[in-house]
Amino acid sequence: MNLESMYQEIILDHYKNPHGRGLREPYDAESFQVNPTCGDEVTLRVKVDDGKVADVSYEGQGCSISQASTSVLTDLVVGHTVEEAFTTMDAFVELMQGKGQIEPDEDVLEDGIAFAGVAKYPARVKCALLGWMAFKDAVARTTNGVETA
Amino acid sequence: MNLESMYQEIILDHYKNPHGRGLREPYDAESFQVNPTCGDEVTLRVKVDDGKVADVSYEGQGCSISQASTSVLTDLVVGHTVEEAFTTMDAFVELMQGKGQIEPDEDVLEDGIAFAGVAKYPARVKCALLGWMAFKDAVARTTNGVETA
Amino acid sequence: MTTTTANSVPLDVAAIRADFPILTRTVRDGKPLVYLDSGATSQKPAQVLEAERRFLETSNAAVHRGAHQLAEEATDAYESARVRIAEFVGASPHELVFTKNATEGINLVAYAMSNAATAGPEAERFKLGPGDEIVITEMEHHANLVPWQQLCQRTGATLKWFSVTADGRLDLSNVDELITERTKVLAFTHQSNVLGTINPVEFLVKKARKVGALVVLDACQSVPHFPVDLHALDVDFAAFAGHKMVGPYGIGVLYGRRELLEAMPPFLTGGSMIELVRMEQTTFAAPPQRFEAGTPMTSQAVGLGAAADYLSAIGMDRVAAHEHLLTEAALAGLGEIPGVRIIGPTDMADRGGLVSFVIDGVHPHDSGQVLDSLGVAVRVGHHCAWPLHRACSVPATVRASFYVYNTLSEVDALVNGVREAQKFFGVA
Amino acid sequence: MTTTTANSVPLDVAAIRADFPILTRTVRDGKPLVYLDSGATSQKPAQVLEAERRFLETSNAAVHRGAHQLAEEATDAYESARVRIAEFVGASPHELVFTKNATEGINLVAYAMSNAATAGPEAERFKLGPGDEIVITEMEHHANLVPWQQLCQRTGATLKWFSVTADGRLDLSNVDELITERTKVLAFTHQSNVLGTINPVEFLVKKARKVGALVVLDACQSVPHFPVDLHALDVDFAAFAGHKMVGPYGIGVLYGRRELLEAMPPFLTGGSMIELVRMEQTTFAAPPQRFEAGTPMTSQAVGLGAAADYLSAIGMDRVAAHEHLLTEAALAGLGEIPGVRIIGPTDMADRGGLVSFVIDGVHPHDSGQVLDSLGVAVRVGHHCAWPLHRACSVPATVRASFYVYNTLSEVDALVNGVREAQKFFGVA
Ligand SMILES: Cc1ncc(COP(=O)(O)O)c(C=O)c1O
Ligand SMILES: Cc1ncc(COP(=O)(O)O)c(C=O)c1O
Repeated sequence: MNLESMYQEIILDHYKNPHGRGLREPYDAESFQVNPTCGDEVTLRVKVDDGKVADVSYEGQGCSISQASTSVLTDLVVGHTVEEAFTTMDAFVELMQGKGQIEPDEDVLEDGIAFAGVAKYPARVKCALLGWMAFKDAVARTTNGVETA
Repeated sequence: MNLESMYQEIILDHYKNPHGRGLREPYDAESFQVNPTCGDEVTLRVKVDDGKVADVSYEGQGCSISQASTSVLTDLVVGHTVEEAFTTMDAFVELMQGKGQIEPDEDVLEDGIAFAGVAKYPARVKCALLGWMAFKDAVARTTNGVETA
Repeated sequence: MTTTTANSVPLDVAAIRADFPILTRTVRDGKPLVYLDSGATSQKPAQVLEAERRFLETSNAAVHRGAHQLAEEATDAYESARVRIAEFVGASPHELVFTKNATEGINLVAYAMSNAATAGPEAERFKLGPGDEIVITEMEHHANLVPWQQLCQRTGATLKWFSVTADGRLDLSNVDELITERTKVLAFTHQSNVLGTINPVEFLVKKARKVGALVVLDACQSVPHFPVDLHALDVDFAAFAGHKMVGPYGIGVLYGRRELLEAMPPFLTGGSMIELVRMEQTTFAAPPQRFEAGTPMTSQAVGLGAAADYLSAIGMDRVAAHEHLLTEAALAGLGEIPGVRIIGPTDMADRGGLVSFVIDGVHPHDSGQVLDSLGVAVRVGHHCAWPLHRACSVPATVRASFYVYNTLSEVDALVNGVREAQKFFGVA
Repeated sequence: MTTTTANSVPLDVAAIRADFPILTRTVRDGKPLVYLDSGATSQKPAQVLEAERRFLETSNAAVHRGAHQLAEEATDAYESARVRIAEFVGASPHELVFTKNATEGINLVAYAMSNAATAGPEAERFKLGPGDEIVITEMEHHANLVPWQQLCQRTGATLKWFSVTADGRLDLSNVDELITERTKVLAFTHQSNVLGTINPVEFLVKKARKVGALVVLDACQSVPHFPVDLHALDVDFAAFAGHKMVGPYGIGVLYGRRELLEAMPPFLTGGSMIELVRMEQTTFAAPPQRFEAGTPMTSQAVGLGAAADYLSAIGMDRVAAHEHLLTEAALAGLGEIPGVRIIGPTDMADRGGLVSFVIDGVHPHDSGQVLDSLGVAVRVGHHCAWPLHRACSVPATVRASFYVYNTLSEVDALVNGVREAQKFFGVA
C-alpha cells in the first residue's frame, strides 16, 4: 500500500489546519454523530438563511480523515444554497462509496477530490462521511423545525 | 449391521408377549417417564411390602426395545428386595452404557443379557432404560412418601 | 410452488452427487449410504466446504472492526454473502439478520416483543399484554411453538391455534374466529416438516393484514426446497437455517421487513450492535447490526452465501421439480404396501418433498432400525412436532425427506426397506 | 497465571506457524502479514479446519435425533467434543452449554434471570427486582456490560460498577460498599481485552460468596491464553468463545455450575431442549440440553474440540509463557519511544498478552493505517470497551494482541511501525 494515496497533502493540511472549526452561535440546528466502531464523534451546527447555508461550525474528535473531511465540508457548503450543498454532498458520498472506481469532478468537489484514495479503504469511508452525515441530519432538523435555537 | 444382534429372539418374545403389563391396584407409587426424542412413554407403578417389590405394573407406548426391557424388568425385580432390585438395575444400566464392551452376567440379568447388542446403538440405549428409570423414580417416591395410594 | 415447469431440464443427479463427498461412504458393514434425512439437516457440497475453508485460510479476521486489510476482506466477504442470500429469498440485504439457527430467529422476534415492554415509545407496536392473542398452528415445529408459549407466559397474552384436518391440511374453517382484532401475531410454517403440507401463505397473510397482526413465517422447510420470494409473500418476518440448505451449521437467517426491524428493540446485546455505550445507558445501531451482537458466524455466512449460489446455479424450480418426482414415487411405492399409513397429504397438491408414515404393528423406532441396517437413513420420532403427532393419533412416525442429491433408486431402497421391516417383525 | 515455569521448553514457533496457512500470505503489495489482532479473533490451524471438514465429509447428520448410523456418529463427535472442552477448562461436560459466541452465553444468564419472574418456584433464586443490585466493572467488554444494563431495565434492579485506577487495575478500595447484601450478581472479566489486566478472581469470588451473589466470569481473554480451571476458580458461570482460541466461528461456551444450570429456567426455546410438549404447556429437558435449542453448531463443536486438543498439545503454560515474552518485549520496545503512551499496566504482574497504546498527535485510526501499510494488522478503536476508554480519557487506542504463532521479530515490526507512524505524521 501506498500511504500517500490515502493521506494526500490536502488532507493532512486540512487535518492540521481545519477550516471553520469550533462551535458558534447563532445556529438553527445541531447534530451529534458518532462512529460506533472507533468512537470518533462530531457535533455540527448549521445556520440556514433564506435557503442558504450561512454557517457551519463543529467540534469533535477523530482521525485525520474525519477531521479533514469536515473541514473540506465547510469550504464546500457555506455560502451555497442547501440544494447546492446537497448536490455536492451526493457527489462526495458517491465518490466515497465507489470503492476507488469513480473519477471525482474537481469543479464540484474541489479539495474533496483528495479523498478519492480513501474510497479504496472501506473501513475509512465512514470516517470521511461522519461530518457529512452530521450536516445532512442538522439541515433536516432545521427544516423539520425539530430544533431551532 | 446384523439386525439379529439387536433384536434377539428373547427381546422379540417379550415385545410380543409382555410380562406383567397393565396398570394394577394397589400400588404405592407411580412414575411417568418419557423419551423426549421419540415420544416413547411409560407409566409404571410399584407396590413395596416390607422392603420387597411386591408388584410392578405398567403401561405405555414405545418400540420393541423399551417394551421388552420393561417386561424383563418385572421378571427381574418382582419378589426381590428393593436392594436386590437396585443391584440388578445397576448391572443393567452398566451393560447398556458399556457401548457393547461389557460381558453381561446371566446369573444377575437373566433375559436381560439379550440387550447386550442394543448397547452398541447409542440411540437405542435410552429406549432400553426407559422402564428402569420409571422403576427407580417410582421406588424413590414410595420411600420419600411423596405419593402413596 | 412445486409444480414442474414444462421446459425445466431434469437435474443431473449424478453430477450433483459427485459434489457431496459423504455420499460415497458406506454404513453398517458396507451398505451404500441412502441419506433420506435432509429434512433434519442436509449434506454439504465441496463448493460450500471450499468457500468456507478458502475464507479461513486467506481472509480471516474480525468483521466490522479492524482497519487492516484482512479485516476489510473479511467484512467484504461477510456482507457480500448477505447480499447474495438476500437475493436468493427476494429480500434486501439490510432486512436479513444472521442468527445461529432458525430457532434463534423466532426467539429473537418473541423476545424483542417482550422487551418492548421496557423499551421506548418506538417499540410500542410490539407490546403485548393480557387480552392480546398469538395464533399459531397445531402442525408447528417446536421452534415455532414453544417461543410463543413462553412469550405468552412473559406477557400475559393468550396462545390460540389452528387444528389440522384428517388429511393433513390446516383446518381453516374457523379462521375468522381465530384471527380477530385481538390477534397480534400470526406464526405458521410455510411447509410442515412432518406432513409435507405447504400452507396457504397468501390467504393467511390477507387475514392477518385485515386485523393488523404481524405474520411470522417459519421458512425452514421452504427456502431450501422451492423458490421463495419473501417480498412477494409479504410476510413480516421469516426464519430459516443454513444447515438445511446445503450450507453450514451455526447460521440461520431472520428476515424482517425494514420498517419493523428499524422500530424493534434489540434482543441479544453486546459488541457490534451498539451506537453509544455509557455505564449508565446504551443506544443501539441500525438493523441488521442491532440484532447481531458479538462476533458473528463469519465463515458460516460465507459458506451460506456459497450454498445460495450452489442452489441458484441448479435453479430452485428444478430442485422443487426433482423433489416432486421423488415424493410422487415414494407416495406411490409406499401407498401400495398394505399396512403402511401415510401421515400427511397423499396427493401432490401443495406438498413438498418429504413423506412421513407408520407401519402397522412396527414401532417407527424399529422400522428406522431395519432401514438403517439396510443403509437407509431416515428419521423416526415426533420430529419436534409432538402436538401434531398427538393430533394425528400416532406417537411417532418414520420420515423420509428428499433433496437434490437423492435418486429414484433410493426411493426404491426405502420402499423395499419398509417391506423388509414388515417381514422382520412378522406383520407382512 | 502467566509466570514462566522454570522447566517449560519454549515454543517451536516456526512449527506452529506452519500449521496456520493464512500466515504465509502477504498484504498491501507484498508485505508479509504480521497478525497482531488475535484478541479480536485468532487464526485457525489446519488441524481444526481438517477436523471440521472430516466430520462434514464423513459423519454429518443431525445430533441427538436420528437413529441411523450417521446420526450416532455425529452425536458421538458432538458430545465427545464437549467432554474434551470441559477437560480443557476444568469443568464437567454437563456443565458446558454450547452457544454461538461468548456474548450469547452472558445474555443467556441475563435472560434466564428475568425469565425467572414467570417460571416456577425452582427459579426463585434467580429472580431480580427493584432493590437488587448487579455489580460489574468499568473495564468490561460491552458483552459483559450491556446485557446487565438490559437486565436491570427489564427487572428494575440497579447496576453498579468498580472503577479503574490510573495504572489500569480494578479500584478495589470501595469493594465493601459495592458488594453488599443487595448484590445478586457480580460479573467481571478475567482479563481485560484492552488493558491486559488479569483480575483477582479469588478475592472477588470470596467477597461475592459472603453475600450470596452469583459470580459470572467473562473468560474470553483468559481461556485462550493461559491455564484456566473453572472448578478451582469456583465461579458460578463463565463464558468464552471458540474463535479466539484457534477454534471456529459460531461457537462459544457457557459454563454453569451443575446445580445452578439444573434450577435455571430456559432461555432460547424450541426443538431438542424439551421434555414434553403440548399446545398448552411445555416442560424442559435437563441441562445442558435445556439451553441448546434448535440444531446446534455441530461441526463447530467438533472444531472447537480439535482446538482444545491443539492448545493442550502445546500446553497452556507454554502458551502463556510465550505471550509473556512477546508482551514484555512490546512493552519495552514501545516504552522507549517518546510520545507513546501505554494504556494498561506497564509491568508484567497479573497481565496477559496484549498491549494497547496511543501515539501523541496521531489518532489511533491513522496509526493503525500506517501499521497496516507495513503489513502489521492491529486493532484500533475502543475495542468494545467504550466506557473504559472514557475512563482512561482516550477516545480510542491501538491494540496489538499476541498468540502462539507470533514472534519477537513481529514485535519489532510493530515497534518500527509505530516509529514510522510518528515520522509520517510529523510528530517524531
Ligand atoms: C473480554 C471479552 N468479552 C467478550 C467478548 C465477546 O466475545 P464474542 O464476540 O465472541 O461474543 C470479547 C471479544 O470480542 C472479549 O474480548
Ligand atoms: C419446520 C421447522 N421449523 C424449525 C426448525 C428448526 O430449525 P433449527 O433447528 O435450524 O433452528 C426446523 C428444523 O429442525 C423445521 O423443520
